[in-house]
Amino acid sequence: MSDHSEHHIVPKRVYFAVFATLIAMTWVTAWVSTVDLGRLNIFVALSIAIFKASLVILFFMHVKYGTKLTKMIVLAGLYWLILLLFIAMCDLWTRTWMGVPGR
Amino acid sequence: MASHVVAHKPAEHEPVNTTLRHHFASDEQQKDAATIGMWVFLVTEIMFFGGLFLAYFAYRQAYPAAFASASGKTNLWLGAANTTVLICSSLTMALAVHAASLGKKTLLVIFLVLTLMLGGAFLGVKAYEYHDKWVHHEVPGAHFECEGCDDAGHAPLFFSLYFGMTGLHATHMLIGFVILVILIVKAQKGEFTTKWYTPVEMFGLYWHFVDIVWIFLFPLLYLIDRSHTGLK
Amino acid sequence: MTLEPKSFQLFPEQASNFAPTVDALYTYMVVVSAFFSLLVAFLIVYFAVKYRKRPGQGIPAPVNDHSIGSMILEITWSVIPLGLSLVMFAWGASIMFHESRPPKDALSIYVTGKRWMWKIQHLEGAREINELHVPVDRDVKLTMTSEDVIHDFFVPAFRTKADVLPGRYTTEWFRPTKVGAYHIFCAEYCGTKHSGMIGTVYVLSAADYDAWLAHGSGEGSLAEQGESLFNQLGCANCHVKDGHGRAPNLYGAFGTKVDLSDGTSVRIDESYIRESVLYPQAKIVAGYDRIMPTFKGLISDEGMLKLIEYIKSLGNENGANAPARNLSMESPDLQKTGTMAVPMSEMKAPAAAKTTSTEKKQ
Amino acid sequence: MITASPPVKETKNYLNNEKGIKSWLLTGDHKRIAILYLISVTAFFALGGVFASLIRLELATPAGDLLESNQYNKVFTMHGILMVFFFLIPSIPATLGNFLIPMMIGAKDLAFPKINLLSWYIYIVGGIFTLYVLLTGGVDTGWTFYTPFSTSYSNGYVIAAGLGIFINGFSSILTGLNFIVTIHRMRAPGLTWFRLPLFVWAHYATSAIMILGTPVVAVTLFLVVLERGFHIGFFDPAYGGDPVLFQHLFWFYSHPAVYIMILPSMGVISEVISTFSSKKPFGYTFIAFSSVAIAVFGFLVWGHHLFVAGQSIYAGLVFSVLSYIVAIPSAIKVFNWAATMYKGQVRLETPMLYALGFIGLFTVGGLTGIFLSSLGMDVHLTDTYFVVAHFHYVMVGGALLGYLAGIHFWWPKIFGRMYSSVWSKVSAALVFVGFNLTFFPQFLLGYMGMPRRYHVYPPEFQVFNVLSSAGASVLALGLILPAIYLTWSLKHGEIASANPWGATGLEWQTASPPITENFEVTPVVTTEAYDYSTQQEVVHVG
Repeated sequence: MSDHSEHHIVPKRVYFAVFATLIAMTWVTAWVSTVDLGRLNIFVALSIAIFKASLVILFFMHVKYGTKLTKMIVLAGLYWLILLLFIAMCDLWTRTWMGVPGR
Repeated sequence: MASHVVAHKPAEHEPVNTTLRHHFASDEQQKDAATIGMWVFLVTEIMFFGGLFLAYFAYRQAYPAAFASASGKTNLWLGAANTTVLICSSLTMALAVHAASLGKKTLLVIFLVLTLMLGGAFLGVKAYEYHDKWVHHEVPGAHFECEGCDDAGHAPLFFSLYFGMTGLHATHMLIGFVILVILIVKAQKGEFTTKWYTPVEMFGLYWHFVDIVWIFLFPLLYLIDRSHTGLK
Repeated sequence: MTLEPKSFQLFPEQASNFAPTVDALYTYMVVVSAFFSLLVAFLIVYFAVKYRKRPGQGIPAPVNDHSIGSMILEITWSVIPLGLSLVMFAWGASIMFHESRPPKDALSIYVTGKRWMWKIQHLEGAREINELHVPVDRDVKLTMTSEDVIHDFFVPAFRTKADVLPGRYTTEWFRPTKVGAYHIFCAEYCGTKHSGMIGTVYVLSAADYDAWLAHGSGEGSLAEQGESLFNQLGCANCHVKDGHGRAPNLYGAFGTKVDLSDGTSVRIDESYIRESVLYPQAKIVAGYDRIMPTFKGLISDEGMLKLIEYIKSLGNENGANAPARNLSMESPDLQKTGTMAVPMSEMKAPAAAKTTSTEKKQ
Repeated sequence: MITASPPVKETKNYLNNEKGIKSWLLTGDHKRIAILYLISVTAFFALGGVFASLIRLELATPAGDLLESNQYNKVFTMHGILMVFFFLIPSIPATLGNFLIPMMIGAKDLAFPKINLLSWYIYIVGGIFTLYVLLTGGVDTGWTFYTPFSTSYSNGYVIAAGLGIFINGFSSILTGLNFIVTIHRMRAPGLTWFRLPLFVWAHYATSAIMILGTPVVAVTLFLVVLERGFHIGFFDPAYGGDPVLFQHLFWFYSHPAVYIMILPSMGVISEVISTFSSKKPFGYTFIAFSSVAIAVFGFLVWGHHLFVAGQSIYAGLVFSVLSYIVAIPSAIKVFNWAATMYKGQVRLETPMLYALGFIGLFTVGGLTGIFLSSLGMDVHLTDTYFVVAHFHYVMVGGALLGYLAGIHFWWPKIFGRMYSSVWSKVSAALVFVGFNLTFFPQFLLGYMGMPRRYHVYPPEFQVFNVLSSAGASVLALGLILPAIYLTWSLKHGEIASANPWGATGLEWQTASPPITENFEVTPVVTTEAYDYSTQQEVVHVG
């Protein structure tokens, strides 16, 4: 009653390719931070981190070859994290819009 | 819902499967349940760290100057090197799971030991960094000082976040070490076969998750604004 | 006039401009809720009686008709309740927006919550504990802060309440419409004597209010006390009047937007002044360097209010002080709320301040 | 009506197949763990009830003459903590959910039996922490632990209480994890999602909330403990920390937590209404999906607890409109239950009485929530007794009545005994009357402006408070009665058949009480859910 769970063995070269990308990305993000991008700094750093994290999730954690349900659970987890961060930050960002203290 | 009951007994001649628990119908169902259970657990870990990440983003947005200069006090290249160490341990863990699925016992033990050592190296560097901050009084408390920091009044918040997040991450790694040692002992005794290596794979998921948390912690804590605080 | 206990009531008195609208919204909600509660109660009782299992009634036949599902019915009892409740949303939102924008010329009063008492500070220097004297038919704006935990200034008769946060200012405003004495409650749990942190609002007629104000404390108005503190702490050495000092010119600066060194901009209000006094390097004005020492621990909350009041009173460029007292009652033409009531000094100041901070930049 | 039934030959079932304390404390059987939970949850409920009666006694008079101020603060804090974390959240999922979900989906046990037992032990350890706090001096921060009071000014045992709830949180995380994996991967052949009983749908949604919300309150309380111990400055304004950030983190979990409390009850009510109307629930898919919708939307609305707390009004606007949208699935459920009774064969047995009581009171509770979702009205009503009345209508009128309906509905299945239907109907009536007399006057008190957590209040509020305290005694009596006649039924109750109520569902197709493996042979489901036409004649008429 569940779509086939993976018996699929991931070839070693995939692991090494992902490993090399991760290392490269680490040093790229470290170097990029020394360039003054002002407010863009955090977006660049976060997008690199998200890319690295998705590499680890898909290949090292076999989610790419996993069941549909596993993929759904991973997406749900990340969605709820974004929910928590985004909606709470909405309040913090808009606190000074009204110009009246405390409103 | 009256259902006419259909016999569903496993055929007698099947070899008795010792690792299959009584309430599962098949190996595959048990393995699948374990994987989903592990991922649901990792979702709770994501939300657990999520609370801290919200505190981080809230206070970084409120006190950008303090966070930029306080982040400058952390050692950038040591952090990058440490990230590399942790990614290596993630690789060796993945190769360990790979070896377990092919039934190569010795290779499995080697990779598990390598993962343990690389993890230990990572925590060693962290211990050094903590000590370095302790010496420079950069630990929030009575005699906290952050010379050369802009808005030093809010700097303790950054260091509270720094120690809070990396401390929680380190605690998860210590728990990982304990499980890793148990796995090494079991692997050495040859308990894992190609048909049943679920504990190794589940621990692999946990270890990669701990690595992902650090992948986010490194830029957020070390790389806030390195453009004019120089490459210390 | 003391606060004598009232006889049996269902509604607290309507003593402010918000009370009637809030009560009207409450009545609307009660009617809608009563309708739906009674409808559901009636349905389940009626069905329970009408379709009760008669003795000897056989096994129910398999049923797949409208009695087990109908899309139209589902849609109707989703859309209608949503429609009715969105009216509540819109009405409530409009009330809250009205409550969040104190009129410009409102009578400004400072409230400080401290574990288990309300310390109230009038601009003219009058200070009160757990009592608030306000004139009737005048907008009153409370700027509130707390010295320890979170409190909440709640006047049921005015239907308004706002949390009082430590480390921040919060605002609450109302226009009392009925002379009398009303309860003040602390509505956010704050410890042992949370239920003792109560007080009374005395709404006085215009004449009584002036008489009461006249015999206020003699230490001079808040702004004057602020000025002496301003000089005593040495702020005047850097914040020089004509703007050539090592720190931004504060004259006419209150209420204007100013550019910061990190490219963002901020409006100079009570919160920014408080933050810059306690954490001077958090938001440095563009063109200045980070030399201001912190005064954290040196200034009490009352002292901070006095400094703020003094900076507010620094009228325009040539140092003419805006009237430290609130717009006195005598000038009837300024009593009306709305744009007309904006005092002349406020009108000119923003333009002046803009030029000083820009010329500073070159 | 209680007839001492003749001792029948003891058939082998999960209760008597193993004897001795070890067989209970080290069991892997989901049914035995459910009974362990039943006992501990009832104990904590009784303790919480004692504090409730203390509060009502104290508030009978305007002056504070029964308790000192800080004693009263500790009493209402303990009442809050015990009821919320140790009764309402675990009650139905851990007892009825643990017992029934494997049977309802035709499985032998939950996916991870050992983790299920671990969940109970974690619950007990959390309980021990809270009892330690209670015995050594209590905590006076309210169950909400608002900072900076809880971190810097309270002199109660905040650290121990915080750790107790932190640990207890993992118990509900593990229960949620177990349910999700079981429902996904261990359904009997032929049991598709839309043949699942609505009880299972409700618990699936509840487990999703447990998984996604509980960790956030765990880390929040952990930060409160750290802040109180080491002054790390997160929520302390002296260091630039923001107390409103604590409220965001706390309510991100605590609002979905109220859906953890109510959704399982909704699952029970769907089962009970359908069984005692002998009719397929009206709009099955709508009820099922409204459970999931409540779980998902429940995470978007927590800001309505912060309308006056210094949150920006624009965020308040968004939270207010979302709070109205999250109310719609609950409305759909209520209307669908009512419509289920249309053209049914309604039998007013005790579970049905509790279910009808649930629908009436939950509707009032839900609608008063609509009052509090509107910005302008919340400014006047928040932190007053209106809010206290609202959440008691939803928690006691909703969750507790749902729990009682469930206990009375599945009692024959769990223990194989019938209870006295006369006494149970009397107690249901007492609960209904006592509840309304206790909490309806509090709505009026709320609009009059009496604030929450007040130990001393102005004399003009006394009339309603005395009414409320009177009602509380009737409610207390109504709640003590079930404890008596249910334990009595264990020994002397009539032996129950496999399906005493003529209900559908796999759990009714095995013996009462069931064998350890639940089913001799794993059932195969071939028909739609709630098909009453295939029932044999109803054996037991009330």
